[in-house]
Amino acid sequence: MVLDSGDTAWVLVATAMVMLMIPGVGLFYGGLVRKKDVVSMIGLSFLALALVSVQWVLVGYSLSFGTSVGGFVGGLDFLGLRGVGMDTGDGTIPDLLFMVFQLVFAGITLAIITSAVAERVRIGSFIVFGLLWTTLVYDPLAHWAWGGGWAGELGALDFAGGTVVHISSGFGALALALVIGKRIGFGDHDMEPHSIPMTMLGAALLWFGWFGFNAGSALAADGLAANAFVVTNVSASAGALAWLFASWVKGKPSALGMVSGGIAGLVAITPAAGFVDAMAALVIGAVAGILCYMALLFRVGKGLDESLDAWAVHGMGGLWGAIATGIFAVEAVGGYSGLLQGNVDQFVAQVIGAGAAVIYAFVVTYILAKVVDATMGLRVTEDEEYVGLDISQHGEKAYA
Amino acid sequence: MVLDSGDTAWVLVATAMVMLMIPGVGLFYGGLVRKKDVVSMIGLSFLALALVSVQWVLVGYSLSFGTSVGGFVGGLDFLGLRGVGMDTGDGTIPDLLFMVFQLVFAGITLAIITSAVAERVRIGSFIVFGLLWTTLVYDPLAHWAWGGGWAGELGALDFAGGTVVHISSGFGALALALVIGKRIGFGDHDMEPHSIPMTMLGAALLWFGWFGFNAGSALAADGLAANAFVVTNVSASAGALAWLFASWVKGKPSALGMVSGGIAGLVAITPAAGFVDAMAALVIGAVAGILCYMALLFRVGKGLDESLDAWAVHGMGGLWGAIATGIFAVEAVGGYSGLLQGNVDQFVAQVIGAGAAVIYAFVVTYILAKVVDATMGLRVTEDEEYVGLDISQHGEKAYA
Amino acid sequence: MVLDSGDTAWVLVATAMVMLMIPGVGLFYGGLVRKKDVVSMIGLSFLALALVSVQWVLVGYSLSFGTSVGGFVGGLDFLGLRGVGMDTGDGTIPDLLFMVFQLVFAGITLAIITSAVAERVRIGSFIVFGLLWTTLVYDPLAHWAWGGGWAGELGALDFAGGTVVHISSGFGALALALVIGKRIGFGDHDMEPHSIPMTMLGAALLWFGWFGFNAGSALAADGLAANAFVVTNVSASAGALAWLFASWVKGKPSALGMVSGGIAGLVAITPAAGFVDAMAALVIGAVAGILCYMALLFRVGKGLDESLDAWAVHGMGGLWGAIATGIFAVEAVGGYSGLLQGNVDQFVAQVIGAGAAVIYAFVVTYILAKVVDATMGLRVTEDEEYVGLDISQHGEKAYA
Amino acid sequence: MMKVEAIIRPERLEQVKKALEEKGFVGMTVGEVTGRGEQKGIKLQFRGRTMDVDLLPKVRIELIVKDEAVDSLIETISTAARTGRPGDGRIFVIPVARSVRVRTGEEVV
Amino acid sequence: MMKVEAIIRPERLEQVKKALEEKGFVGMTVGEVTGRGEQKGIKLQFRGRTMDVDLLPKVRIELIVKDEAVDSLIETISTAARTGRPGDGRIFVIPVARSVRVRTGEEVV
Amino acid sequence: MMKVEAIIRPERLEQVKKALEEKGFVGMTVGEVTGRGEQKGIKLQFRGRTMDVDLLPKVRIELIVKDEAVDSLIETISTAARTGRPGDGRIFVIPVARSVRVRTGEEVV
Ligand SMILES: Nc1ncnc2c1ncn2[C@@H]1O[C@H](COP(=O)(O)OP(=O)(O)O)[C@@H](O)[C@H]1O
Ligand SMILES: Nc1ncnc2c1ncn2[C@@H]1O[C@H](COP(=O)(O)OP(=O)(O)O)[C@@H](O)[C@H]1O
Ligand SMILES: Nc1ncnc2c1ncn2[C@@H]1O[C@H](COP(=O)(O)OP(=O)(O)O)[C@@H](O)[C@H]1O
Repeated sequence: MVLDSGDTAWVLVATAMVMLMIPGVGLFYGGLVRKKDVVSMIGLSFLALALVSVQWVLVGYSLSFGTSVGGFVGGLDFLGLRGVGMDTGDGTIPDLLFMVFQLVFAGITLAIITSAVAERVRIGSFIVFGLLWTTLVYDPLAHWAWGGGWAGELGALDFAGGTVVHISSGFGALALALVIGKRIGFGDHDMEPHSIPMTMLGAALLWFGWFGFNAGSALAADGLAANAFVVTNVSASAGALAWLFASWVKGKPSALGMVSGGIAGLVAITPAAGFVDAMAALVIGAVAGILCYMALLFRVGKGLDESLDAWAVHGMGGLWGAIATGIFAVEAVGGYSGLLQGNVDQFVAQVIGAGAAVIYAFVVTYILAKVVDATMGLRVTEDEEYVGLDISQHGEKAYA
Repeated sequence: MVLDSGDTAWVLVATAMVMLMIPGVGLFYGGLVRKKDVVSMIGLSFLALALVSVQWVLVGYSLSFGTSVGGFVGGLDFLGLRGVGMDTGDGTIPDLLFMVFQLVFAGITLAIITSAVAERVRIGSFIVFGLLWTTLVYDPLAHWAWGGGWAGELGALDFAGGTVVHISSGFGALALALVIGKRIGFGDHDMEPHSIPMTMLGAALLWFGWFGFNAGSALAADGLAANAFVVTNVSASAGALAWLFASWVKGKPSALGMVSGGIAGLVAITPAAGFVDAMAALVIGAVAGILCYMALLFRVGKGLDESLDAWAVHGMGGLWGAIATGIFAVEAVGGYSGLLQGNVDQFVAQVIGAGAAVIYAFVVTYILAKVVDATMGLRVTEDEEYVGLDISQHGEKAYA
Repeated sequence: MVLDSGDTAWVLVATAMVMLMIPGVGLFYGGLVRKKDVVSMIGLSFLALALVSVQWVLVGYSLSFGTSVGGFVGGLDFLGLRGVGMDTGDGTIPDLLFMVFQLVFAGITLAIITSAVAERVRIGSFIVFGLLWTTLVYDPLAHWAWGGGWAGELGALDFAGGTVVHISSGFGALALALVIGKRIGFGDHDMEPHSIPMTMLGAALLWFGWFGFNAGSALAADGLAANAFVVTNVSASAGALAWLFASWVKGKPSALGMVSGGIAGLVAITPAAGFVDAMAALVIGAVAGILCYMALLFRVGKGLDESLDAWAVHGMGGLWGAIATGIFAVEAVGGYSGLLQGNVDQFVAQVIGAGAAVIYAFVVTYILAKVVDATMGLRVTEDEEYVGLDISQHGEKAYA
Repeated sequence: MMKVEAIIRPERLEQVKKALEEKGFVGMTVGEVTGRGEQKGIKLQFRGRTMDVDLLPKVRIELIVKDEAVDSLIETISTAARTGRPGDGRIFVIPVARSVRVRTGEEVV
Repeated sequence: MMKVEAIIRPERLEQVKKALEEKGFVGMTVGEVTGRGEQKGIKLQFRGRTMDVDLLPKVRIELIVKDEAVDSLIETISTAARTGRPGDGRIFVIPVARSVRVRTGEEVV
Repeated sequence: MMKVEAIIRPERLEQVKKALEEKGFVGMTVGEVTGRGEQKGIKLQFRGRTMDVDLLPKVRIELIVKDEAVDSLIETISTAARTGRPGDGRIFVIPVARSVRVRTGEEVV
């Protein structure tokens, strides 16, 4: 097809916006950890960006979007970006642009999962784990949903990555946290966020970037993008208010809860953004805010140190979003009907797609983490952890 | 009309950029308050975003842009976004996109007004006040200027919200500050900004987002948008330098003054951005920098605790901008002539439009604030204020 | 030509993104200085933006893009933006937009050079120096490469400013540092970064904005922009990983090194972004990461206080990028061949263009700095430096 | 020689400094601390519950002075720092055996 | 009257505060410091090299108490702050000559 | 037993630490403070006016040592911390009644 400069302009920007979300995750997480680990935490997000950027142009894009091998993974057609050029394929934007738009999604997914290893991971092991994970977990999942894989064929909808990005990283984080184990002192003494303003700044960048994430996934500057944009903002807002009020009921209205709820709303609307309308987004976001808050309380109650709640927010939010897509999809928006319009099939497809991703992400991540742990050791020594990763891993001090 | 993908791309981005300004306001303000209130301050900006997002899609958009009821307020045609869809109306961008572009303007306006209640507002009361305010002050004012209301009919120009956004929030803040009263210890002991870098970061995000604010208001990616972009940057720069030098004359060149002057320049050019050229913008910005600085000194001299100077910067800057539009408008840019081109009518229309907004915003805000204060109490207790809103309202500590 | 709304949309956004890089530089640098100088450091970046914005619309644009005077500098045709309007000239975007896109480049260049005077410059002298520098160094260099000057005529390629922006500011910083001299205590006691997270935030904004910088330089939303976007990200990532590993070899993997390497990769790809492909970008970025790291070690070894490494990263990275363009350019991307495709001429042109810029920037900056130093004094007094510029220059304290 | 340590409200630091200067007490060392007194800080009422906010921010001022200056010093500080409400702080006096000026190496007060 | 200064691990502050409260020690002043003991902090092994991380974060708690309370106070703090590993901290006892409550100006303990 | 408190320039901390180590003084507690001496900090000339910048950043080092070590300690610190210009700081010596190691509960120096 012929290149559309407006669509291209929008996807260029959207890609940059999603890229900015990656350090946004780093800042969000970085504010939540202790002062002695913040450089490490933000550093992991940059590392995720850099590692995946290289992996993606070499092999990742091909594994995700190459000719399908049995619906499970892409072939090696695009290795080293062979054949991925400046001209448009069957879209209205250059192939290279589609490639890099997908790249930043892969990058942020790896950044999200660092929640599970906060304040205790060896950087060398993270590099190895990260490369394995993006190759063996992310790339296949992207292929399933978007690259011609079985889930897309089945009709499971994932507009902007509820399954591919959020379920994968969220349930991956759960597995990873189980393998690496709790931080020393977890449950015993306070591990208060060292800078809530930093986390709020991260949330601001995430909210901003998410418009590129969701509305960019229309791959065009059109009405569908506008719809995605609107429902993204509505769901985020509903999520923010819902978590705020839920925390209020239990005690005081938490500002951290409010921004977390915003993220929860953003996560949940991700798979649905091209299929539902604004009133549905209000419900999806509000439910996400409450659900993810409950998941967080559950996680804490279980004494599980999935430290920065990638599971509670991204995993559970993504799962809810995938299912909600099957409930609230309306023909008028994206051409698909959900349960409320009487289409049980769509609902079932969503459950299958999401369920498979949950299982695949959890199991494969668990195995990878075990392998890396057994061979290199995922975790720093007790002394290194006590001193903090900034000094022990990087030889740096965040604040002088 | 048919959708233009370039225009749509630009307005999509512009909307995201304006959204980013909302936490940008939070960071700007957050740096200026004491350490004990920064979570509250940034939180209020997120709260403004979330509350207005929900209010706007439910009723606000309709009250602003529905069929005019006597030129004063919009009808209920678009309640719950009924009839607001993915297709373009009489523009070149989807209706939904226009709607959400307007939404973020409403959001930031409420965020700006939080200046007046910094470090002392009860969060519950702010929620109620905020919903009332955006509904009863912002929505009518938006209707007056842009929604088919009397001010637009009269010919008063407001390209991007000098009146609707800045006069309304600035003079609203003045009224609100009078009702809520001074912070304990105001005028007695220092209340130094706890983090000037945070304020500068906020200013950076504001300056960046303002290009979306002003150039986005062209609702197209065209020459007018380019003009708006250029004059926005010129005015901001002139304002920054003017305030810097003005503070220098009185003592030392203030970096905080420089960024405040930048904001003053941005505010002042807002109503004029589609009507004046770059050389006029130099004057508009420079005058804004000095005028707003003088307003600030006046405010401090009067012992008035409109804490973070929404009045001095947004109120007075917006007022000057509205009038300046009537002076400097040139036919060649936006099709309207101002005083300098001999058009007294335009000048008069500007004064009437701005004056009405000043009065309406001040009076109605004052009444709303009084009502909320009388019923719920706008203000926390003395002990809560002393301890700080972060702990007393949110149970959170900004920095560990 | 007729205006293309997609191209216009993209360049509007790209311009805003580059503008955001300017405080991004301020934050990057601000995190690296001591607590007592951070307001000054971020302030200098805002000052660079404001000063250049005014200078550019008055004279700078004309000196750069006016009718060539002997290939050395532009004529005064566009003084005060005379004749620079909302319509497109021979491009697809409004003239005013091209003008302001170029403006932000000039702005960031002056911001980069502040590295050399960190923690010791008098603000008044910086204002004078900055105006002279942008007029007498930046404007001619921009003219040489892009405005019809001799370097462009010669065939030296500089896609987005490797020479104009980075060599000029980097080697200018070197000269400036030699004139202003070391900070008190340099080499004697530690001058640790006061906030690495702030620097990382700055790096995030730079990486984000650089997409506007490089892909925006296509001046269109097309395949070339997409290519520039992709290679920008690849080179940054390769640079980040290369510096990370290089620092690891010497001790511990430095997170600061990783983000510095990202910047090095971004710098190096800048001149090449429209001429090379992604695999070449991997090499360009990786070499840049290592080269700039070595340059930094060399600089420190020499006891040279070019404080924040504009020379090592921008100067040397830009030089490498200019040469690399001559090596790796491929016909298929931008229509030019480099050494690897057997085109020695291109390589030679690159060396001449870059070499001339190195010499011009260094020499003229040195002279300007000497002149300002001799007349006004570039540097604050010893006591002022000891107390810190925030208090002594601005009367402000960064953190309360 | 005595070290007089005063824990005061941060918002009173300026007044205290000024009062000290007027009395000729110039040298001092100041640090940020948090603290609570017998009331255990401030009690906030919150939807029927009470929440203690202890460890409120305080400023510690330390001055080394001759023994005979102690009374005047205590008087000066406590007057300037007093608001009359809980949390005003404490002043402690601690004997100092020796005091040396680094610049010269000599014993001083 | 004595000033009891305890330098403890930051992560033990809550326990220590609780233990003190139970014993009726309410007033206290707390500050952030860094420190090292005889082991010179923590030694990290790093690719064959050893790196000392000295000056680890600590919390200083100070309480002014009557002489007779000192023993109980030391006992309480050291029990609550103890992990048994290097870095647990020190408690110092320093004689206090006078103590004044700013709010009232009176001498107190 | 004595507590030796030195208020020094932050930029001298490394030198002082090194000098102390060489003399075998390892255990120490360090904190950030601000302070001013008799010159009332630094006077900046500013367009004909003079501006006092008082309360400049300082570092406080505290060491508990045996009485007999005090002289050597003072000597060591003041040599390493000295620049010869105003603001070099002070060293105070305060008697300590008891010192307890938390890890073991035993009395130590
Ligand atoms: N016994 C004590 N030991 C150490 N510090 C104390 C003691 N009592 C009070 N303080 C310090 O003095 C500050 C103010 O306490 P104070 O004015 O006594 O409070 P209150 O008015 O509640 O008695 C406290 O925050 C604490 O820092
Ligand atoms: N001689 C000393 N003087 C001052 N402070 C000390 C001294 N010894 C220890 N400290 C303080 O006590 C803290 C803990 O030290 P300690 O528990 O003695 O460590 P270790 O277990 O290594 O002996 C140190 O970080 C330091 O702040
Ligand atoms: N009388 C004092 N009491 C407490 N601290 C003091 C006293 N005099 C000086 N100091 C501390 O010592 C630091 C350096 O002071 P000093 O070197 O005496 O300055 P100067 O050289 O101006 O006399 C001060 O910043 C302050 O922290």
